[in-house]
Amino acid sequence: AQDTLTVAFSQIGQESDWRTANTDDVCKAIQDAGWNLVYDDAQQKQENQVKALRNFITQGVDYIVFTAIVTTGWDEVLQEVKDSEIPLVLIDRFPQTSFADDSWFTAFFGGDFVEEGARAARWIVNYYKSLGRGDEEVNIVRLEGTTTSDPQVGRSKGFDDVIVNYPNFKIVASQTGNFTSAEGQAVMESFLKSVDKIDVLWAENDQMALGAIEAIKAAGLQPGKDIIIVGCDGVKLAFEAIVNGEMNCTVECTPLMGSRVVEVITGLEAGETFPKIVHPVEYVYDANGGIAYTDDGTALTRKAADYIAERLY
Amino acid sequence: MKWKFDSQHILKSKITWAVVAELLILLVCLIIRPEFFEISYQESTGMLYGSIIDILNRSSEITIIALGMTLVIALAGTDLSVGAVVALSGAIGLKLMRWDMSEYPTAGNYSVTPLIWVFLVALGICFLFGCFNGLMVSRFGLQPIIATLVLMVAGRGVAQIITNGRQMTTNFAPFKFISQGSVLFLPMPIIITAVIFILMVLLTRKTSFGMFVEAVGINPRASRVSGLRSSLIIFSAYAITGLLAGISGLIYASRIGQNDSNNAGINYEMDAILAVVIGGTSMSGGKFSLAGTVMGSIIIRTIITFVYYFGVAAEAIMAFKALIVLVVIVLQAEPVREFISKRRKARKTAIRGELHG
Amino acid sequence: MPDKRILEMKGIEIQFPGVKALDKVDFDLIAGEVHALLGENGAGKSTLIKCLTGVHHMDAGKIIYDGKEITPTSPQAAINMGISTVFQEINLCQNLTVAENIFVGRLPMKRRHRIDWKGINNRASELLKRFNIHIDVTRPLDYFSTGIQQMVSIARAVDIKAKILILDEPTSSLDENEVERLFDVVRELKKSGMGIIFITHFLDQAFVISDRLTVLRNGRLVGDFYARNISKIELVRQMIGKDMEQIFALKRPTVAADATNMLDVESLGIASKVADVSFTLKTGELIGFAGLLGSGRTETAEMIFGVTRAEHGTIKIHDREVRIHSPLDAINQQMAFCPEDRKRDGIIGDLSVRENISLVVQSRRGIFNPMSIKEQAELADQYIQLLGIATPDAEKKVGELSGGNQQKVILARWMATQPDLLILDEPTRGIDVGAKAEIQRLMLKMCAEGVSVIFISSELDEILRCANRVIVMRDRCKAGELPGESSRQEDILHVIAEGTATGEEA
Amino acid sequence: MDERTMRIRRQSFLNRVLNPRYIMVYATIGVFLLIYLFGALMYGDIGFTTIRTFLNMFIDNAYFGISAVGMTMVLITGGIDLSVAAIAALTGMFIAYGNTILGIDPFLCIAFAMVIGIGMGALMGAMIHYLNVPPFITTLTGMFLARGVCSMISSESVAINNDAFNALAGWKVNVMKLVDGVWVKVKPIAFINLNVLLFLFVMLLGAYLLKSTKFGRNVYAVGGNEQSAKLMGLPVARTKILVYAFNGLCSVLMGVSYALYVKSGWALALMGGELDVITMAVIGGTLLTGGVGYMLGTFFGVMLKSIIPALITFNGNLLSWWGKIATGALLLLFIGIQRIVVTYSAKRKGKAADCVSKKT
Ligand SMILES: Nc1ncnc2c1ncn2[C@@H]1O[C@H](COP(=O)(O)OP(=O)(O)OP(=O)(O)O)[C@@H](O)[C@H]1O
Ligand SMILES: Nc1ncnc2c1ncn2[C@@H]1O[C@H](COP(=O)(O)OP(=O)(O)OP(=O)(O)O)[C@@H](O)[C@H]1O
Ligand SMILES: [Mg+2]
Ligand SMILES: [Mg+2]
Repeated sequence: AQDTLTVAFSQIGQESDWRTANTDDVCKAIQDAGWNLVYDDAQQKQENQVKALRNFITQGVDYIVFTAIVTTGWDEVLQEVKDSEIPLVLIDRFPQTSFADDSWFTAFFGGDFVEEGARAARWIVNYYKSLGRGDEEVNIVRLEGTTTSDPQVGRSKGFDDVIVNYPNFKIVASQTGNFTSAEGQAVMESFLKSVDKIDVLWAENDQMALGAIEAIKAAGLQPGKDIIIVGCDGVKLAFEAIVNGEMNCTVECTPLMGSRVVEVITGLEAGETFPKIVHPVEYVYDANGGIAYTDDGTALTRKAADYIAERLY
Repeated sequence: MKWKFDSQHILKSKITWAVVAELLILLVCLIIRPEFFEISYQESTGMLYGSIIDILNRSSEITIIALGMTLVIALAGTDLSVGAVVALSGAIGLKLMRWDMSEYPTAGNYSVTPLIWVFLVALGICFLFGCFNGLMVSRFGLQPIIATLVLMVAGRGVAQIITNGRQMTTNFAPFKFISQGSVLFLPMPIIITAVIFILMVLLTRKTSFGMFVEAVGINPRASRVSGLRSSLIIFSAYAITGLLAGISGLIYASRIGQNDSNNAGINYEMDAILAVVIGGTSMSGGKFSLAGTVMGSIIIRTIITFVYYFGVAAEAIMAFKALIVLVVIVLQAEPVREFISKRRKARKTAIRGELHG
Repeated sequence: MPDKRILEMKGIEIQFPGVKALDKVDFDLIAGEVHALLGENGAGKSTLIKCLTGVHHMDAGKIIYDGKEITPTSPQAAINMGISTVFQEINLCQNLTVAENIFVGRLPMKRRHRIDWKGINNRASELLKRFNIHIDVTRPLDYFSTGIQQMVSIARAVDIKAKILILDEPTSSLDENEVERLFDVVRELKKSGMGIIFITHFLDQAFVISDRLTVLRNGRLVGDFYARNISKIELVRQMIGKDMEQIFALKRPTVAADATNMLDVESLGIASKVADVSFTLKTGELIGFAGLLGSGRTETAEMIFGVTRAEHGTIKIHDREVRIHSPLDAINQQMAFCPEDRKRDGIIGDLSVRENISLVVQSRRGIFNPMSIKEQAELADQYIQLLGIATPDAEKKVGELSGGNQQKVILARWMATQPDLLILDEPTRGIDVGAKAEIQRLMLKMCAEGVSVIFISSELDEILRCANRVIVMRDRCKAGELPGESSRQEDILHVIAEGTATGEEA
Repeated sequence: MDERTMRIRRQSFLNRVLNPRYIMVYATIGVFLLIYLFGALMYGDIGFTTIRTFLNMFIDNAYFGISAVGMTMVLITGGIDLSVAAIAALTGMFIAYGNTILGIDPFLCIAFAMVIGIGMGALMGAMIHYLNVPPFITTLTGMFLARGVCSMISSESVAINNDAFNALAGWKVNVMKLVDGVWVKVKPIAFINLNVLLFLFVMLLGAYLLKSTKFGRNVYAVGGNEQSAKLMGLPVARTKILVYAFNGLCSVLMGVSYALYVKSGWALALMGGELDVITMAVIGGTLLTGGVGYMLGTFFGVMLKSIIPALITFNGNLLSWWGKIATGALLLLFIGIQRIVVTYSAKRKGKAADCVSKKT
């Protein structure tokens, strides 16, 4: 392609702030690189995304950037993409396919949901250890994301996998809050009444954690003190809450993927090769830093207050 | 004036069965865990505190919308756009309050626009959205589902444009008051809902608006011949619903302290319709019951609270909800009610027969 | 006549909430006879029929049909057993074509699996020709007037091969020619051995066609009589339980010599529907509109009342030109309009009698000036009494009243507005003799009080008996105007028939 | 007399073609052509006019189209069915879970799904008829139930990996053209697959049922006036139950078709699809009040609804929220034009018709 490249981007929808930041970042990066952008928002529907991909093929775009709303169900359309020889750049979510080899995609860049769940669990355990209360009975309540969604399944699994190893840490209640702050709030309200003693709240995203904070306040308890609150995503509001002492920890899941997308495409145009699957470097943030969140205990949390200024979303 | 309070009448009224259904659910709660009914006084907030209060409190958004929806449904229509209007209202409200904030969401304890203007403008625009729906249905004769689908689809888009797709946060106390505050030991949303309910009852029963709505809903042609301005009546029902959806949206925004154009009001249209129908208003138009609607909305919220409280597995929530709704509507179904009241009557006459025989 | 009883109903009882609609009623039918079922409005005639056809389920009693005891469960089952019915309210589907309405449920098939559309349409046209109706049967039914629709439903019932044919007020919207045509067909069927139950409020018709008459009153059987053995006056007494002299003692309104023009209609019309109609109406005067089916009477009335908007022409009230664009405008000019199609334009079925009666008064007072329930109830009770509406109380749903009583409720709704000008489109349709006389009396009383009345009716003698002047409509035009006092039926028929000279047959 | 019969015949042909009830259908077709033309002018250079784009409308909406057939019938009876998408998702889940996790033959799973789908449809129909519960509520409950069961079966999406099933999913007929005496595939590759055939088949079946069978006419009668239909002795209960059962079947077929399309099962698949399906039928001129609706209209309703996302994707730089507004605006445009056409022709029709019948 001699003239300007056309890069198509099929996005899931606009279900959260996180997603908006993701869309903005990727779209802006592509446009800033001077390429034509063809953008499609699937409005939370897989079928729309399949349509969009097939449409991109019709239009004969040069690259396709793709975030899959659900793990499975892409075989047919991705086969078509492959047949039409358009390089496919996957971001955020990695779809499951039945292809024999991995030649169907060119690159993947995105977080690891299972690891995020595991990090949250390890943080909780290590946090209690750091207080010297590692052997106490700890009651955890969990606010799950939208049932069956990738992040929910991944984060729940990662969390469970770690926490089973610590019998004194028990999940006493678990309920979906659909990733929204309103439902997080309502569910937490009920938890506060139905569960006798809540020590920790693990919310699978920050929005639900923020909603739960309101409920905890309304119950006359102090969020962050009476109940330890762990969220996920690492949005600015969560940072603020941590700095204010109303929340304890957030596991980062970065939406900023635009620069990597541009890097990959530029590289491909220049004929470079690079590893296919890359995960972004992500951290866990809490009030004071210094708590280990990996299995080997090497990586330590960062202090939220130090990074709040550079948070964009 | 002949008000009859005989048992037949009560047995035949749909709202009775809505109440019975609600009591049944509560009874189950009582059997499983009596603490469900605990209500205590929370000193730190100055409010009553307990699951029952939560149910009332959290049902307000839907109740308020459903009150408007009752009129729309009584006129044999539906309004699918209410959820989008909820999102819109929050977006406008937060935009006005945080006009200064362009990029980064930081909570602030202030508002750049006087709160009264925030309310007036947000509600005014929602009212206009309602008027748009009303115009499409009454003036251009579009089928309500299609007419309101337009705004259902586009409304969230407008909300996102207004806020540039961002969530804005506020801690502004007077604004938070409409959801977190309390009057008479009760959470503010309950009070607001009660006021709106009373106003709606006054509007429909102390003026002839209610009767006109029913007449137009039952037989629009005959109503026109009788001198009713049916298009005006239909128009106002949609306009009122838009306004109420706006109020509901502000309460929602105040509750979470943000606007949330993506999730605010999702599926509210379905819940509101469900509430109205459980409350005994027929989808084909005609007689309506505002009290029934409130009851319907409370039933829906009780189900949700039940699910949260008793930790029904997330996967099973939908199926569980289906089962409860099924029980409620079957109990309410006309033939079933008739069957029950016939049985009662038969038993009564049988007893009487014995006495006399 | 071979006395072969094909139907015997014994001790039928039906209880509705608040009313005992039928109380131990016996009825029987012999093959090859026409048996008229008579009685006041709400006497239970339709209920008896609905019980036989499985619409309502009886609380007690038994039905013996063709020698066997049966319990009818649904209209469908009744049809399958050979009982074919024309129900009182036209029960057809407005969205289907005329032909389909006649055949739906027993559509002829082509090669077993496809509907034979051509056959259906041809057969439907043929069938309707027997009734001298020449219309395009592939049009949706709602395109046609009430009269045509009634004929279609009769045609449907007649075409079903049945042992019993039930006609519940089939003639209420038919003109005399059509009634005659119907009777020809009925006589044919009778000859073929069918038993026919015929419900009507036209006693003359009952006498002409039927062999036996059964009279019901208040849900009870009064008795059955051979038509040749009973006189009309006696029959009326049986029906209403007392003598009725005043039927024949109506007095035409007298119009004062100095009466002012109440209404002045000038070349009112809609290009596609009614050609220029002009007439004047004086205060306290009663004008009758006569004409055949579809002659444009209803449309003229609807234009005057603003139900449909006239395209040209002027309306003056008290010599002042007024603009009437909607019924509300008309109501504000002190007009009232009792529409022809009560089910479609009149009753609001799920509302109570009280609400139905106070509806127009209320709509004139506006939304923010409501009548209290007490006021409404007083108004309703007053008219329930005045018109003798048979209802347990004012809170009963209008939809549950008998047809004739519904008509009275609508009349009450308009009388309650105390209008200056009253337009009545077939107000006496489906109303029993007693009530009919009552309505006529009321109409004349209102004239005497200075109300002007436009009275549309298909019964010429009724018009001639009451009207000061008669306007005859034909082919959607005003064909002539006759003085009421000195004219006879033949004069009207003559005006109507003048059209035949130009080669028209309808 | 005979001259008159002829005249009525002639009129009746005209009347049938100009039947005001068809005008909505004509309007839909007209609006479709208009929008297509618009797309061709705007985006012709980037492939809007290719055969592929045209066939994509079928391929990408076949499953909706299948369901729209059943939905049209339900709407004609004056009902509504909100459970279609959920039952379709359930079907997909049956196939995926049954085959991949339990190792059951996928066609057995489909058969099982059909039993469930038809059974649920019939049950809902029975509830609507015998218990007098509004269709909206009954089927909403059905929707909750189907979705609930679906996520109880599996909270993750499950891929289908069965050879026979894959073969069906992959079956396609490419559009070829003759270049220098050899047949080559057109570029961009255009084809039709099994789904398209299934869609067209169900559509034709639906049209046949409605137009040419007693059942179909009963459907119209019930929708026109249920009370009258009952008094005319039509099998109202049977008709209504059958219609919902048929719609249940269509939902299952939609599920199968969607499973062929994405080869997986997911509890949230086709979320909100019921509204799309209803919109398609209604844009095609079906009245929600019942009694009026035609398959041809629904067909073009499907086409119209599918052209909106196509246009938006072809535009390609509408940010998310503008996309939503554009969708709403296009919808408004459709129904606006339709309305104008209908009102205008109804007015003209009124005159024409009455001129004719005046002679009668
Ligand atoms: N569905 C119903 N529910 C309650 N009451 C009813 C119902 N149908 C009829 N009734 C009552 O039963 C009585 C008999 O009504 P029916 O319709 O049989 O009278 P009718 O003799 O046919 O009168 P008309 O000549 O006016 O048609 C009336 O008092 C009426 O109010
Ligand atoms: N014989 C017929 N052939 C075709 N159309 C007819 C016939 N009779 C009536 N119509 C239609 O029905 C309508 C009847 O008009 P309208 O109701 O004003 O008549 P009417 O004089 O009040 O008669 P009716 O006794 O039916 O009330 C006309 O618009 C016409 O289209
Ligand atoms: Mg009767
Ligand atoms: Mg008339």
